[in-house]
Amino acid sequence: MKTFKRGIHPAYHKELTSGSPIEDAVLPKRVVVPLQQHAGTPCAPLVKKGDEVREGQKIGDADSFVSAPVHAPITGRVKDVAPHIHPAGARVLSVIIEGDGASKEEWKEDPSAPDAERLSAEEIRKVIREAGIVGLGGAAFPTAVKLSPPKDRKIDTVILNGCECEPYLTADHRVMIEEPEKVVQGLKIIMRAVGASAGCIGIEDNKTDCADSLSRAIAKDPRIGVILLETKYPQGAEKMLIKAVLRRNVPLGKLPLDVGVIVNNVATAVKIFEAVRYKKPLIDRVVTVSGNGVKTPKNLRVRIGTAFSDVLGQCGGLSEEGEREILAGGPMMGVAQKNLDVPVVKGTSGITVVAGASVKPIKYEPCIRCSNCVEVCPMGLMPYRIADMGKMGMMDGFKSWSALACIECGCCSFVCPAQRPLVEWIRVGKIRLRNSEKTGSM
Amino acid sequence: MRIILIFISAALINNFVLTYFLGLCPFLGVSKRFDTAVNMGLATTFVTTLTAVTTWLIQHYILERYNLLFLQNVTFIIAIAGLVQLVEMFIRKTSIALYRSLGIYLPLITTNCIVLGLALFAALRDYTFVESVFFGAGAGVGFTIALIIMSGIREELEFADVPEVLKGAPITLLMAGMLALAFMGFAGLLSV
Amino acid sequence: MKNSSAAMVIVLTVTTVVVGGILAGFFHLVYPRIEANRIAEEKRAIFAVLQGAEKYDVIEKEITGAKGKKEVVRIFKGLNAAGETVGYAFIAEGPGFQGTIKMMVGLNIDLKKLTAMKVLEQVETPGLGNKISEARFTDQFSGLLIEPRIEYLKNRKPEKPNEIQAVTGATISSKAVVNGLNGRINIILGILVAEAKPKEG
Amino acid sequence: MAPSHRTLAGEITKGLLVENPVARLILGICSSLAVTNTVINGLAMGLAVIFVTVASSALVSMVRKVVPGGVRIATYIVIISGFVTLADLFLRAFFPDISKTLGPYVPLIVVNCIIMARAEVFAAKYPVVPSIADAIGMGAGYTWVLLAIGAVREILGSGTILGYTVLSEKVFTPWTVMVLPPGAFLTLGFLIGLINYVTMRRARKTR
Amino acid sequence: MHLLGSAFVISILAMGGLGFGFAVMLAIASKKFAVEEDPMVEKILGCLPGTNCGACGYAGCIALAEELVGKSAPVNACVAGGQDVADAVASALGAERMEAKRMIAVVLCRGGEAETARGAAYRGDRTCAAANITGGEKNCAYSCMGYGDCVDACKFESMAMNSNGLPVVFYDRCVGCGACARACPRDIIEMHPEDRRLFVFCKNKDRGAQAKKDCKVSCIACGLCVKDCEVPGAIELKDNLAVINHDICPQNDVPTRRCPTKCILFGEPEKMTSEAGQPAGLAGGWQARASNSGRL
Amino acid sequence: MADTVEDVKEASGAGEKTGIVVSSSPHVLTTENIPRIMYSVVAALIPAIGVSVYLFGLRALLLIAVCITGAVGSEYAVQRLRGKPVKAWDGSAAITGILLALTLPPGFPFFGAFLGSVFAIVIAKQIFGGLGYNIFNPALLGRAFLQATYPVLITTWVEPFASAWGVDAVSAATPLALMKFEGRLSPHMALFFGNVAGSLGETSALAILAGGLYLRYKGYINWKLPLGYLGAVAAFGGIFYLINPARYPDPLFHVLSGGAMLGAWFMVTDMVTSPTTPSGQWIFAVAAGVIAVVIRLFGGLPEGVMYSILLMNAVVPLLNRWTRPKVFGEAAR
Repeated sequence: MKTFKRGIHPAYHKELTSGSPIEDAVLPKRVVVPLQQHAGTPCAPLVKKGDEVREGQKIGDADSFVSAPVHAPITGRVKDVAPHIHPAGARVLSVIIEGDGASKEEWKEDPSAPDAERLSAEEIRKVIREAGIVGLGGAAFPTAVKLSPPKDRKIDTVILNGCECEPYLTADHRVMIEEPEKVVQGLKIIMRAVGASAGCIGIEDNKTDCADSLSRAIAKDPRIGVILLETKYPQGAEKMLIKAVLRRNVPLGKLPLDVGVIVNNVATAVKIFEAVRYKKPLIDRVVTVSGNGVKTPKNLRVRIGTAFSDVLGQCGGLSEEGEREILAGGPMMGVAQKNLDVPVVKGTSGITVVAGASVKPIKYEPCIRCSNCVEVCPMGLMPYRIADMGKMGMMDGFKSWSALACIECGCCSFVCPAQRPLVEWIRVGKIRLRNSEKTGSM
Repeated sequence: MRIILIFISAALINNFVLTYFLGLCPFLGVSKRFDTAVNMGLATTFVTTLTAVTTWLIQHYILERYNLLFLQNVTFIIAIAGLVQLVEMFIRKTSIALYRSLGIYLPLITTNCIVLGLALFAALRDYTFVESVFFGAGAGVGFTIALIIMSGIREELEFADVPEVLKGAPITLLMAGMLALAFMGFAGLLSV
Repeated sequence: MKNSSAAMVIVLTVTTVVVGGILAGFFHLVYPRIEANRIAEEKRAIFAVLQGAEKYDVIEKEITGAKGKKEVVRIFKGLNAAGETVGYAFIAEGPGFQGTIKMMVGLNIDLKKLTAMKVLEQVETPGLGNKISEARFTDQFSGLLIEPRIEYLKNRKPEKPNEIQAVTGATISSKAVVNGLNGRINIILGILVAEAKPKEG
Repeated sequence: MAPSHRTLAGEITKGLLVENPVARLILGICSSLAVTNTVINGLAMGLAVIFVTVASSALVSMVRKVVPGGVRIATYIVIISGFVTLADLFLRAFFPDISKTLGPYVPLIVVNCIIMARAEVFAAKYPVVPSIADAIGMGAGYTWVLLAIGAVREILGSGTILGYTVLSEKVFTPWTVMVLPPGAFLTLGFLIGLINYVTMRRARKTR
Repeated sequence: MHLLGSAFVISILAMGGLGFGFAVMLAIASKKFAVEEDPMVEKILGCLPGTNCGACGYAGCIALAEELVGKSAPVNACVAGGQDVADAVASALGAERMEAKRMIAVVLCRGGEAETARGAAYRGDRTCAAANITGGEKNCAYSCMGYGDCVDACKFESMAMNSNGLPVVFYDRCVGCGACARACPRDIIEMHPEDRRLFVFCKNKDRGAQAKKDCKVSCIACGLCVKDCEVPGAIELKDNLAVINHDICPQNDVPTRRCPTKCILFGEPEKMTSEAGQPAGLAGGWQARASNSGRL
Repeated sequence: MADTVEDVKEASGAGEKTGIVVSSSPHVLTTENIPRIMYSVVAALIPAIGVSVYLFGLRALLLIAVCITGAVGSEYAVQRLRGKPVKAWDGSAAITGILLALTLPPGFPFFGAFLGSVFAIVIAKQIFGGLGYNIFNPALLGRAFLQATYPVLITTWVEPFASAWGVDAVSAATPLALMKFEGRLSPHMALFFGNVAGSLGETSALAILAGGLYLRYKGYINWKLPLGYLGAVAAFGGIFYLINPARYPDPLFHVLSGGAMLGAWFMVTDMVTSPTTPSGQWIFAVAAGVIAVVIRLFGGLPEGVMYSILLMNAVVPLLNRWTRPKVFGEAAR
């Protein structure tokens, strides 16, 4: 079976939600929409305190190319435009909207929308940008930008990422089962936008049911195929996926498009389809709420801006007393939250609550050079060494041992028998390196 | 065959640093960084080889011929000092960065006991010219090996939790002691 | 002036000339003593292995070694007060554990047995190999039969007159001594026999 | 850097601990390890080094102004090796036994970094009297470290001190390792560690 | 006697010949490989402290020495060295003496363990650099995290953590190298000329209500200090935070008097020394009002 | 700079009310931990200990106990003295003690064994900051120290079953010494089951193999290391056997005799002192195997396993540096 080199097999716990159909979450009365939910330039607010907004109305945009606008997820009144905590940890200028919890738009096939087959690549990109679509896998890179490869790069293949290799998360899994046509249509639109002749959907072999539903949706389109991959973390990382599916190596410091590939998440493909066919901007997304600390794990379709506490409340709340970590995303790469007021943003693929004995221990031990981290690092690094260098500020070594290639997938920390926070130190090192290069001395 | 054995013996089995206590000052001083160690080792090897050549000529064509063996020490050291200074000037001209990184240790090659030691040993053991050259090169390579191994270990030790009072020279000496224990395994392997 | 080439040449040359002169002077002043020390030491060693000797003659013979190298072998013929030969002494060497082992060996007059053996120089492992210098080991060589060759035993008491017991745990050093002796004895015997022949003939 | 506010006594005593050549400046390590398997060897070596250091420092200081930079090291080393040869010949003539045990390490005094370093760092810059003071201090500092290492190694390695048995074989099996190279390295390593400990504690107290 | 004489002559000839030979070789080599090297760099390097602290903005003391010799750096460029080094460099270079302006580090946060709300326990490496990735334990996203990276970075032992988990600076030892400021991932530590007296000890840009919830001593942007300050423009509100314009600020304690959270403070750094110990509550000796003022 | 792990205080009261914990990703970890690994190694050594007691009597057990006491005790003492958290019970010091004991002759005096284990822990390990930082395998360095310190005592062997207390037995020669100095080969079956003279742990290849395979099964041994080592010993020894079967022993003899088995399964595989890179591990193991055979056949000592591993320990930092895996997507270096 196809896969990439190294990597790990964590306990996936997908069974908690893989059988739960996507439910529509209760319409929130209050949403907090950060004006930066994507990689790139933050948006400037287009509304001010007291304005009335309609669901789907654009409320923030930026002139910059690498950016994506944001839209009002609910109909209501702008209560404030103020800094608010963001799941990534920073304070971000946000539009706070209060509604009645009932008024709702209907988004369906728009007869006036032109057939995707007739749209030009440029037009598709424009629709995508206006809909504020970003990568829903977690990195939240503006999709319109991703679909604008430089002229000299020929894109031959579009890969849809259906791996969802993070433990607990099943949002993509459910999307692929419940909306396979939208996924496939979305893929076709992407292929058209970048002029690719082939498309494939990479799925790990613990989701064979998705493969079936998608194959049916593809309906013998010779350009598109479903590729089954060996279940392994971090298969969903772009470079690993490209390696697994196409056996191509993305050179260090280069992008997938340098090897003629574009990778998009399956959920992103659905949003692209909806943007083109329904004229629906990105105002909601499917979020897996799971983990051993959640009473009733679910897959919910949640409006962007809904507070974590609100979402968790619809899943029966937190189950266990004692220690727990509430994560935006999955346990491997998710971000720990200390404040449940944080809103769901476009990149929030899941809310995972790790509790009880699964929470990390307090102490870590010295490295015993067991080499487990070296054996699992998908990037072929020596994590124990670069982590030490990052921690101790040995920037020359940090750089020359290729620490900047680290994708922070967390495999090394996961397997460390000494419980060393390796990824944390590598991050520290990267920050230090950035600072030292800024000031020019160390 | 014999010259190869002489080379291996000088480089590994009877390593000058670890079995004869020679060349310890630069061994302790320049083994901190791997890159410096390599450069220092190569410079030293160059000097040891040249020294073997020069001192063999002095020994056979001046000292033995005119019965001046009591001047062995003085004449050898003049030759060595001259050679080292030549190398120093050359390095300074060609690579100022290398010159700076080797710092005060470059002139110290003169006082690197290995250089004089090998000249004396070669004279004592009555090596032929070719044997002398290989002996000199072997001594230099042996020094380089010890230096590189030590620098590797010392860079590794930067991550270790060495007690404050033992940092620097003490831990390096202790390391050298442990290395010497390990090198005892080679004892009796070759004696040329 | 200070850094001119001429100054460099002059200063260094003058220094070397002066140093050379002084050393030459001093050397010639103390040379007799150094030489006397050397001879006294040689004498001590010879008399130690040849009992009854009070003076000695030196037999020098140039031989060609295994590798075609020329070498001068020195044999010390020990004479008693009456001028009679009491035995022959010679220096044997063997590659030991770490360096060369140098021994003074005495051979009795009928060239069949050793009179004694004394280790002159060795750098064997202290506490182990260096026990070859101790009397417990060297005493075994007094009266040791050298025919057909000297043998060493490990951990066993010797039974034959040409056997010695190796130092416990220092087989290599003991072996070096024995091999060094055997090799040298052959050469010495060859020379002495050749020396003796013309007289007989 | 000016020598004016330094005293002669200061020049001598600094070599004992604060700037001890072996323990603090890490110079002259080779011989401090090679000849210290007994106390007496260390003493002989120490005295020889004191003689050479003092004599060469004095001479170097005298000629410092006429030696051009290009042949500086060569000239100094010729001077040093001259004195070493004198010492060697002297030992061979009058103390043949000591000369034999010290073996090749007497000629190697030439390359004892202490002497060269003092000539370069001190004698080449200062007048004769401070240079001699400095040399005495450095030589003495070197000698006491040698004696200390020699004592430890002789007691543990052979159970004797200055040749007299202090630890009988009955109660103590000598540690052969102490007279071997590893023992020398370990002893000096710990000795320097100890000196560091003492100086660090002193520094902490004064603050 | 003849033998002695001849050996004597041979010795001298041999030695002299060797000496002469090598001297000639070296002489030629020194011409051929001659390198122009400025002895001045070594000399200047001798004047500098040699700690390679980097406060001057150059990569270590050698780099600065080269710049100084090249006249591309001012003689008082060495921040850590202070006036002594500046004078030494000036005299070595034969340049004019320049005033070395001493800089000091000011820790602009008072939110210690006692003052701040903490919403979570932190698991991971106990350094600010690492904790800042997850935001640490304190709810305030701008506050000192209290793991002491600044203290570790200080090469002059002029900082310590106090019992309230905040760093304090001993101004008798601070040389103004700025290492602590560079080490602080939240830019709480700033370098200021030593004659400044008045600082806002808060960096929180949240709205007042939120800021107050997170920390008892945060700036809530009430504007009282702005009103009290007699020089217009000396204190302004910017992003929910009072900001002092030190160039025109009168450097007195008037604006501190009505501050409800005591986040604007006045002090005399020269009196905050290591001798004075490590005060627990306040930010290392800074006062909410002048000591001779009777009212709060 | 020191590893700050020792300074980690218990988590402060923060977050106790909410129970919320924050940390950097990843947020789930393996359940593996160091004491578990260490005690598994101890468990794997039990067969070898058992055989040694069966062969050499209770004195073997006492010798092992002395070494464990010396190792764990000095680890405890140093950690207390340095004011570091005491981790003497994590099993690593116990392993050092047992391994050291297994390399000693059965009649070795207790004070020497104690001294060796103190050296192993204090100098070979704690000086560098303890577990994880040592360059050399502590047990082996302790043994090398004893070899240099008590050269006679450590080469005084006894025959198995000679006496329950082992001391007054007649001294015997190990299979390797017999091979080297007298040219006699011991039968393979005796080597395999351990009915030969030698150190406690170098007699029975079977018992060690059992322990090693158990560790392999648990995943605590990287298979490259024992395989590379034993393979190199057999192959390199085999070359000489092919050249001159009369003079040199066969490969199987090399593998089964002396400390090859113990070294291959418990010392080459020491995590701390072996390389971390896959190709580095191959080089390390194979080179050590070659050195062991070279010393056995040509060196002054009959056994080369200990020194072969120590010598390669010294170059591990260099191997790690030179054999870094190829970074994904990086052009060949």
